[in-house]
Amino acid sequence: MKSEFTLKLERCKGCGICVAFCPKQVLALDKLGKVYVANHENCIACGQCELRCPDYAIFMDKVKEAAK
Amino acid sequence: MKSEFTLKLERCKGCGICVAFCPKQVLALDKLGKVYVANHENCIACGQCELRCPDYAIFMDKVKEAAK
Amino acid sequence: MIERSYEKFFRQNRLPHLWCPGCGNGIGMKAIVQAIEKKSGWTQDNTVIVSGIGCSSRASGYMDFDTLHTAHGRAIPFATGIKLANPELNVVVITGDGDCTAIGGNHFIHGCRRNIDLTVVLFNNNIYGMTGGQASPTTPLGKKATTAPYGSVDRPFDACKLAEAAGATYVARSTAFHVQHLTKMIEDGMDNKGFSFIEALVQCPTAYGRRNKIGEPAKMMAWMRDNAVMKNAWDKLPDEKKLEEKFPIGLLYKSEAEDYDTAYSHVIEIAGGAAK
Amino acid sequence: MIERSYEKFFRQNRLPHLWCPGCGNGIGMKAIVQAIEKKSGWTQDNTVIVSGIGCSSRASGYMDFDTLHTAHGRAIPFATGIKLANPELNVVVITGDGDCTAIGGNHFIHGCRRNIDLTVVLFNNNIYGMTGGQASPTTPLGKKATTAPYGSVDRPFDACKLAEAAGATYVARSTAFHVQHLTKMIEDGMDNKGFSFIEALVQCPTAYGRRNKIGEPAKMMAWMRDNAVMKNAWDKLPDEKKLEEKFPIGLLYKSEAEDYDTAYSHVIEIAGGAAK
Amino acid sequence: MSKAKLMQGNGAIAEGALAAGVRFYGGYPITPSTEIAEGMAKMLPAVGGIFMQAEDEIAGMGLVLGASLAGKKVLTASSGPGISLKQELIGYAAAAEIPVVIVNVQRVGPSTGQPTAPSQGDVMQARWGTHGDHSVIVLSPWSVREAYDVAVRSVNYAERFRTPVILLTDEIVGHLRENVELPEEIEIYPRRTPKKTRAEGYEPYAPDDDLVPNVANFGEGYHIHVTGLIHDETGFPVGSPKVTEDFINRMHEKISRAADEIIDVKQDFMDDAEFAVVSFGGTARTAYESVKNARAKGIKVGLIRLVTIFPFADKILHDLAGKLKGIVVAELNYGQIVHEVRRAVEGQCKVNLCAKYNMQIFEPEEIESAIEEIVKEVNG
Amino acid sequence: MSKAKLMQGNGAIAEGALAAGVRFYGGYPITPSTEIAEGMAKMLPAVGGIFMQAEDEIAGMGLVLGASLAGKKVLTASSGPGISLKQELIGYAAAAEIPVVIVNVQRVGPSTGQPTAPSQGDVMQARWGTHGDHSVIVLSPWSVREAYDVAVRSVNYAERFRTPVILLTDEIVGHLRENVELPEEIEIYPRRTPKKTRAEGYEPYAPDDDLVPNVANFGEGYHIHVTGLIHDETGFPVGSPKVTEDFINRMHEKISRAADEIIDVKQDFMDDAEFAVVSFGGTARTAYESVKNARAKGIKVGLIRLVTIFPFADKILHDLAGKLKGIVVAELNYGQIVHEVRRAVEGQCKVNLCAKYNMQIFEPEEIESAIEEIVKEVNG
Amino acid sequence: MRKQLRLSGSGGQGVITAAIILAEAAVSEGKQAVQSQSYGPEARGGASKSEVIIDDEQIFHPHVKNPDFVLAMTQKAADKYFADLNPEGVLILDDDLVPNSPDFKNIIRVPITKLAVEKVGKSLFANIVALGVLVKVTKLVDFETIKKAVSHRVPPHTIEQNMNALQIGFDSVD
Amino acid sequence: MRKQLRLSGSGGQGVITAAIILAEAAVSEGKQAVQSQSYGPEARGGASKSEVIIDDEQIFHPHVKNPDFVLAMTQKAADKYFADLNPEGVLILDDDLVPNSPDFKNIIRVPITKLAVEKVGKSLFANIVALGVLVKVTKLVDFETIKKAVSHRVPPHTIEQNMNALQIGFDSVD
Ligand SMILES: Cc1ncc(C[n+]2csc(CCOP(=O)(O)OP(=O)(O)O)c2C)c(N)n1
Ligand SMILES: Cc1ncc(C[n+]2csc(CCOP(=O)(O)OP(=O)(O)O)c2C)c(N)n1
Ligand code: SF4
Ligand code: SF4
Ligand code: SF4
Ligand code: SF4
Ligand code: SF4
Ligand code: SF4
Ligand SMILES: [Mg+2]
Ligand SMILES: [Mg+2]
Repeated sequence: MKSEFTLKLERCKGCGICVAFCPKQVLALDKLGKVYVANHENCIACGQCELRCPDYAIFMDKVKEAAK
Repeated sequence: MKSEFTLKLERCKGCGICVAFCPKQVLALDKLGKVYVANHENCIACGQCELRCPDYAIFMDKVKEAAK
Repeated sequence: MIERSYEKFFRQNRLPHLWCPGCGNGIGMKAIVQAIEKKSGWTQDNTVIVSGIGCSSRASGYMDFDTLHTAHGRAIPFATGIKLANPELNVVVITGDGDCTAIGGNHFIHGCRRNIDLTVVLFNNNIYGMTGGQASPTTPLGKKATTAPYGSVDRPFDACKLAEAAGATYVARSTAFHVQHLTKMIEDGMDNKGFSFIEALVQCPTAYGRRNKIGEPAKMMAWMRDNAVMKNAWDKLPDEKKLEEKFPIGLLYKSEAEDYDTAYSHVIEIAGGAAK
Repeated sequence: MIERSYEKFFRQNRLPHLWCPGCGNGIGMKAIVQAIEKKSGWTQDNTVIVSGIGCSSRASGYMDFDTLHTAHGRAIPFATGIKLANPELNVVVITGDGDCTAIGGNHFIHGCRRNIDLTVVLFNNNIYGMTGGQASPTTPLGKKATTAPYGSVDRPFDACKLAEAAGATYVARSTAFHVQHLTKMIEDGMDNKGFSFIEALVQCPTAYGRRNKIGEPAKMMAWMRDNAVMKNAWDKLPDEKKLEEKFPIGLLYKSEAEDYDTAYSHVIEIAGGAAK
Repeated sequence: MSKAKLMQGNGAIAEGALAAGVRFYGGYPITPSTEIAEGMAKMLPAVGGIFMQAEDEIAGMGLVLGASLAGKKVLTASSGPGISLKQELIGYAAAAEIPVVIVNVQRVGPSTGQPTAPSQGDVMQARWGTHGDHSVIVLSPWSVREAYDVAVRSVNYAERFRTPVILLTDEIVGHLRENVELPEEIEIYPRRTPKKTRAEGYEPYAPDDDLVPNVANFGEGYHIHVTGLIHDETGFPVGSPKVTEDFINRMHEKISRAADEIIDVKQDFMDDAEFAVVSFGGTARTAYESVKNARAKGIKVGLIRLVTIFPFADKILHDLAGKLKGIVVAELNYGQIVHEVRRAVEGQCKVNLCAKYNMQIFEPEEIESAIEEIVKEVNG
Repeated sequence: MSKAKLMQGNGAIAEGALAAGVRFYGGYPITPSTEIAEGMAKMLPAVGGIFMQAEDEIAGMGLVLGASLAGKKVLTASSGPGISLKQELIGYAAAAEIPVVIVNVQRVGPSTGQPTAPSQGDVMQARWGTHGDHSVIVLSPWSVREAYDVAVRSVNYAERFRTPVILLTDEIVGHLRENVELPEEIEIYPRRTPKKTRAEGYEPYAPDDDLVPNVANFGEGYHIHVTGLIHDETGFPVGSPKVTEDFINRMHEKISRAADEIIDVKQDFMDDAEFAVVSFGGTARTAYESVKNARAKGIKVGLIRLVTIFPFADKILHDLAGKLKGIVVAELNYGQIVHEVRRAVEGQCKVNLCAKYNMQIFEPEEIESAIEEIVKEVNG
Repeated sequence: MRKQLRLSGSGGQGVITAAIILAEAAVSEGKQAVQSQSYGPEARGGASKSEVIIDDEQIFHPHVKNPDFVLAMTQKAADKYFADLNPEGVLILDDDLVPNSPDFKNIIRVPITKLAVEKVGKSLFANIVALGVLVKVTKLVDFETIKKAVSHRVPPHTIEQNMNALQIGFDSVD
Repeated sequence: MRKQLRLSGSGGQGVITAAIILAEAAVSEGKQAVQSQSYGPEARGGASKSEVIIDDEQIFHPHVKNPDFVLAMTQKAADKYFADLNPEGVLILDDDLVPNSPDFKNIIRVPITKLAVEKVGKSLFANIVALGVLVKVTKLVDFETIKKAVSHRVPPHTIEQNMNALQIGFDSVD
């Protein structure tokens, strides 16, 4: 595990940008249109999701592999 | 004589443009600041005076040399 | 004397005009009527002259066409309305450096952008003449004006560059000294179906010249003669010779684009109102 | 989670912001605060954010500085007044394509001309977002808007070209897709002592995308990714490859000139008021 | 199925203007007027007309004034901030006598205010917004159907008097959708035309019998000159006291002379009324219910509704006031038309203000209590 | 040698503003106000201040409002056409409570009108020019010395009430040169400052006891937000009826509450007067002579001169009217302040208009005959 | 017979369109109708509300004070607008988007948005599903009339889906 | 002692400056003075007129109706402004620029512009020559006072020429 996510869901508007630009299909939207981490194991901690989220709703921190 | 002048003096404001740009010092301003033809004989009928008069006050027509 | 044919384009009962002795506006106005005279199809009945407010903009009152003396800075929107409402009309705009590039700057760039079929002639005297000599957006750095008593520090516009960047399809410059050239530049602008912009440098001996100690009108015109460089020559000029006061004249820019009225006629077609 | 340091630049009690899902304004706003964060000497106390009216201009309300939400189109004059009244302040302008190039067009070109030391970031979404999708001066030809139901026929501005021609001393472009690049462009603009203009392309899925059938925000950003070409590459691109939708991003223009405040300080000196 | 359809006030204004012959629209979008522009953008090209989105409101005015001079009937629309920007050229239209209709769909001000909320706070601006002595016609509809009618009338007045006409509506009516049945036929006042040729000494600004000049359209060979400077009958500026005075007199008199015709004041329940509510626009709808409710309680109150706001109905109000014990002026602002009413009434009866300026429309009970209040104050 | 010097009205305004602490001028030239800009261009840099010529009048307003927010006392000046263009941002200043003085040197309108000729045709515009409910202070001097004083006062009021103040002068006074002796010292109202720190919960738009907020200048660490949207005490926009109502109330009440202090009405020969002339600005100079002449003929007439035009002296005029038989309102326009006077007088006495709008100033005989006229009408 | 309705939700949910269609349907049945709306002060993302009054007689005052029916498509809207509901009236809630029912007698919960997504294919059709519900509950217009009204308003290529959405809404309550 | 003067001519002749200097001189002698001006409606080239009232007491109405002295520097000005001259007043004309004297009793003709050109070197000084004439004719201020007033107003490097111009004007009449 290389990434740790913080989701500020009250900010998420479900625009799907993070979902679309995630190179590994890690993210998805739930029924009410909020982001959730669907396939954490695929995440490569590239940070694209956080980078482009227009609502500052998703934060990805890299964590040491060791912490696994 | 190659030129014939028509002066619409009510239009002339005595700006001196025609005087300054006449290549032959043909024109001058009188006491009340109106243009007059001072040295007609020097005129080469180049038309510079009419060309640049901002008040359409001086008109130069070429007349046949023969008319002399 | 043979009556000058362009005199019919003036409202004779309103001459002599009220411009100061030696003012370059008279030269610019003559250049315009002479250009109109040369345009086949342009008549006094189908040509409209639109101006803003300023010494230069008083020209409309002297010209025997349908003429419109609008508000300060607003000539281009009025002219646009006229042109679009009746595309048969030829519309010429006469404006000043303050009128066109200060208060009217936005309309100017938007006219260029839309490529409205207008011929806009800017009488640039580098000053607000009408109100007595305040700095304009074309007053050169360091020159004095009543509102720049210590010399102007506002960098001036190059109105031609601006027109080009904004989308004008014909951009040219000339001066009151180069009357015939100026007339030709205007004439060519009238041929362009689209936004044509001609900057005419004109002397204002009263509000600009006097304060900047070059008051004699003829001296100001001699300066134009000495500093204007024809575009071809200018392009060949090495940069070190493009000295402070030198500037290019001639056709500076030209491009092809559909004019607004033609473009809008497609809209009418699509909308089904073609019987315009 | 490590708290993101730029979050302190937001007024937390006003988030989430009111922009639509997927609106690019949020990305642009973050780029600005991240650029500010990197500037040494720029603090929340000495930086002022000024905006006009529009969706984009609502940004000022979310940023924890002295902030000013002016009238539609008027951000630059207000910002200029602030900068000149207190040159110690760093002044950033956030504006929209309508705000900056339609109603505010004149102030825009005059700000450029005078080289006022401002950093102006234009959030260009090619539409009037706030009022629900009317055409703006950057709406591409043929695109639909509520006021261009048959497709726009008004040729769009290239705001960067206009800025350069008007006298801006730093001109750059980037997009919401290229967040880091955008941040860098803004940062460099802040380094320029003079008028810096950064055009940030941002997606408006609601008022532009939906009507033009490219509503998905991510799709709009993918378009940016696919069509933006870095300046160096752009300059090397043969003309036939500069296709319709392609556009250059990066630093487009830079020049050296005294900024207005410095220039005016000379006036004060001459006038003897140096103890400013 | 009935011929009625659901229509929005703003849409009705666009339809009415189109029906009255408007063929050119120039303007800049602003809430809550934008639907008028959008309607015109759609409808005008379909009849060969032109819609143009201007770079700002000032340009919008310039466009329509130019187009009007070139012979088209024209419309522009905006709201508070945009109307403030148009002021200089509204004065130009008055001075140069160019037919133009300017719609103001009022929202809460000042400044950006509350952009989506209704208000009637621009009434006095409609009269006095531009500098200098000038006259203007201001009309205000209370329903969607009346919005259509008033649009037609505004275009007709603009043409007939060659004057700017302000169609002063509010967000209430502008955004309201309701049943309308549009008239099959309407009367249209055509563009005035010269009655003399140039050879006969045509003077574009020579007043006709009704004091309105028959200014030629551009392109008809008359070579006229149009200016915002004060000018004489030839159209050319003259720095003469006499010309100036005559000009300003005529500006005013061409309208005041026709005032009886222009002034449209509707009266409901006024026959035996001892009290009256004065109101206009969307607020008058609520006032109508309030008056009905008060009547139900036995109060002899009527409704005076101003469709024409300016020229102000001085005489009508003065005369009515002579027979009334009290007037309540109900308006959605801090108090504007109440000043005009007080002036007209000249102290003959009590005039109370029932003002509301909290971004919401009146509720019937609010005006009702104002009625009961004044009854109590007067009758003790 | 006396300390008096010859000074022009426009120059006195520039000097007065400078003395009151103005350090920033932004504006666009226009006749007959230009000398104010020119004076500022010369004088400001000499005291370390800034003069900037804007690209238009709107930008001129934007500049001064920005500079004011950044802590400078500011001035702008214009005339009719330019004042019309400034209307939107005058409303912004009212809404965002930004101190600013706007000088209007009136010339003949409407539109371009007669640019070099005197008028008082922008009086009602000064009150109602911008959209939406707002309040404003309008002052008008009659002499060069008073122009100086009123300039000082305008700057002080702008700062004290954080409101736009319109210094409404006319070409008569603006271009007049006459003897003045300037005061050695003047009172200056300093920029208001926050009374709380951020930690103490400072709210920039929280009203002080006098209902005026102590808005911090930009750059002082308060992180305030300023907007033309209707906002609460924090300065942030709120779409709430209560906030809207409170806001609009406070806008008006901060001024109306101090009205007695602001309203400055000069009375001459009024002690035993049966008739009065109401006038203001340059016209009042002529009215003064007319009244003197009429007195010499035995008519008991006095002069009521409005230095403060708005807030209007409703109560003073109402009370005076109770004791008078007739009032002549002398103004250089088609009739504007007469409406306000009639409203205030409420029919208590006859109010006649003595108007002139032919680009020339009044002659004393003209107002004299108006006085004689009303005496005849009333006394028979 | 005056009936007053309030349709509320957030910006993009289409409650205004639904209200307009309902009013149009009423008008086409020869009734009097008035439709008005208000946005939040913020143009985007804010609350959105539309009111319809239907009557046999002319309608003057256009504002709904105590609605007979309220549709709420968000929690915020539900909390804000149920308060002045006629006590005998009905409150219709989106089952998923309004997790907490306000304290009111007559509440009908329908998974409006979910139905739109799952049965019509897009949340975009939620407003039309809601319209189906409203017609059923209020009985103000015929189902046939509302079908006509909807098909007049929507883009031609979406008519089928919209009819489907209407029907689903109509059938979701009894 | 009220005295009223009108100085008239065309745009560039400097009559307004002359009037201002005269008023300044009066003020510096402790008198009350009021100076006003009017341009033609046309900003340029039109007629130009300036009026000065000098009195011991405060001056209210600032307009000159029947001047005691009129200076006319053009024919147009002379024709227009002599009419309301006080019959006992004096009309001062530029000898060359006003070829036709109006029908008035007291006329003084001085070749003002010519003197400026020929004796001072530039027509620019005509207004100061005229001022010299006015001071002599009107006796309203001391010659020394007007000299001071002129030197305060004009650019330092032109003081000498201006003093000369004043003197020439002053000496040109007796
Ligand atoms: C709205 C408005 N602002 C200002 C003015 C005053 N004004 C008249 S002409 C002018 C400037 C003229 O300069 P320019 O356009 O360069 O024309 P020029 O007189 O130099 O030919 C100004 C500021 C005005 N008439 N209207
Ligand atoms: C004087 C004035 N005119 C019009 C408006 C209405 N208005 C508000 S924002 C806007 C356009 C916004 O477009 P843009 O600047 O591109 O910003 P966006 O919303 O797209 O970010 C308009 C026309 C206004 N508020 N004030
Ligand atoms: S990009 Fe942000 S707002 Fe959009 S879905 Fe992802 S987390 Fe939510
Ligand atoms: S960090 Fe990269 S891989 Fe991981 S979720 Fe975000 S975008 Fe996907
Ligand atoms: S150029 Fe014309 S106006 Fe000037 S002096 Fe010569 S003739 Fe006269
Ligand atoms: S025609 Fe030529 S030479 Fe003759 S007067 Fe004119 S300028 Fe001089
Ligand atoms: S002031 Fe200048 S521009 Fe105006 S008429 Fe005189 S010379 Fe020409
Ligand atoms: S309308 Fe467009 S610009 Fe405005 S918030 Fe929505 S997506 Fe963003
Ligand atoms: Mg100029
Ligand atoms: Mg935009």
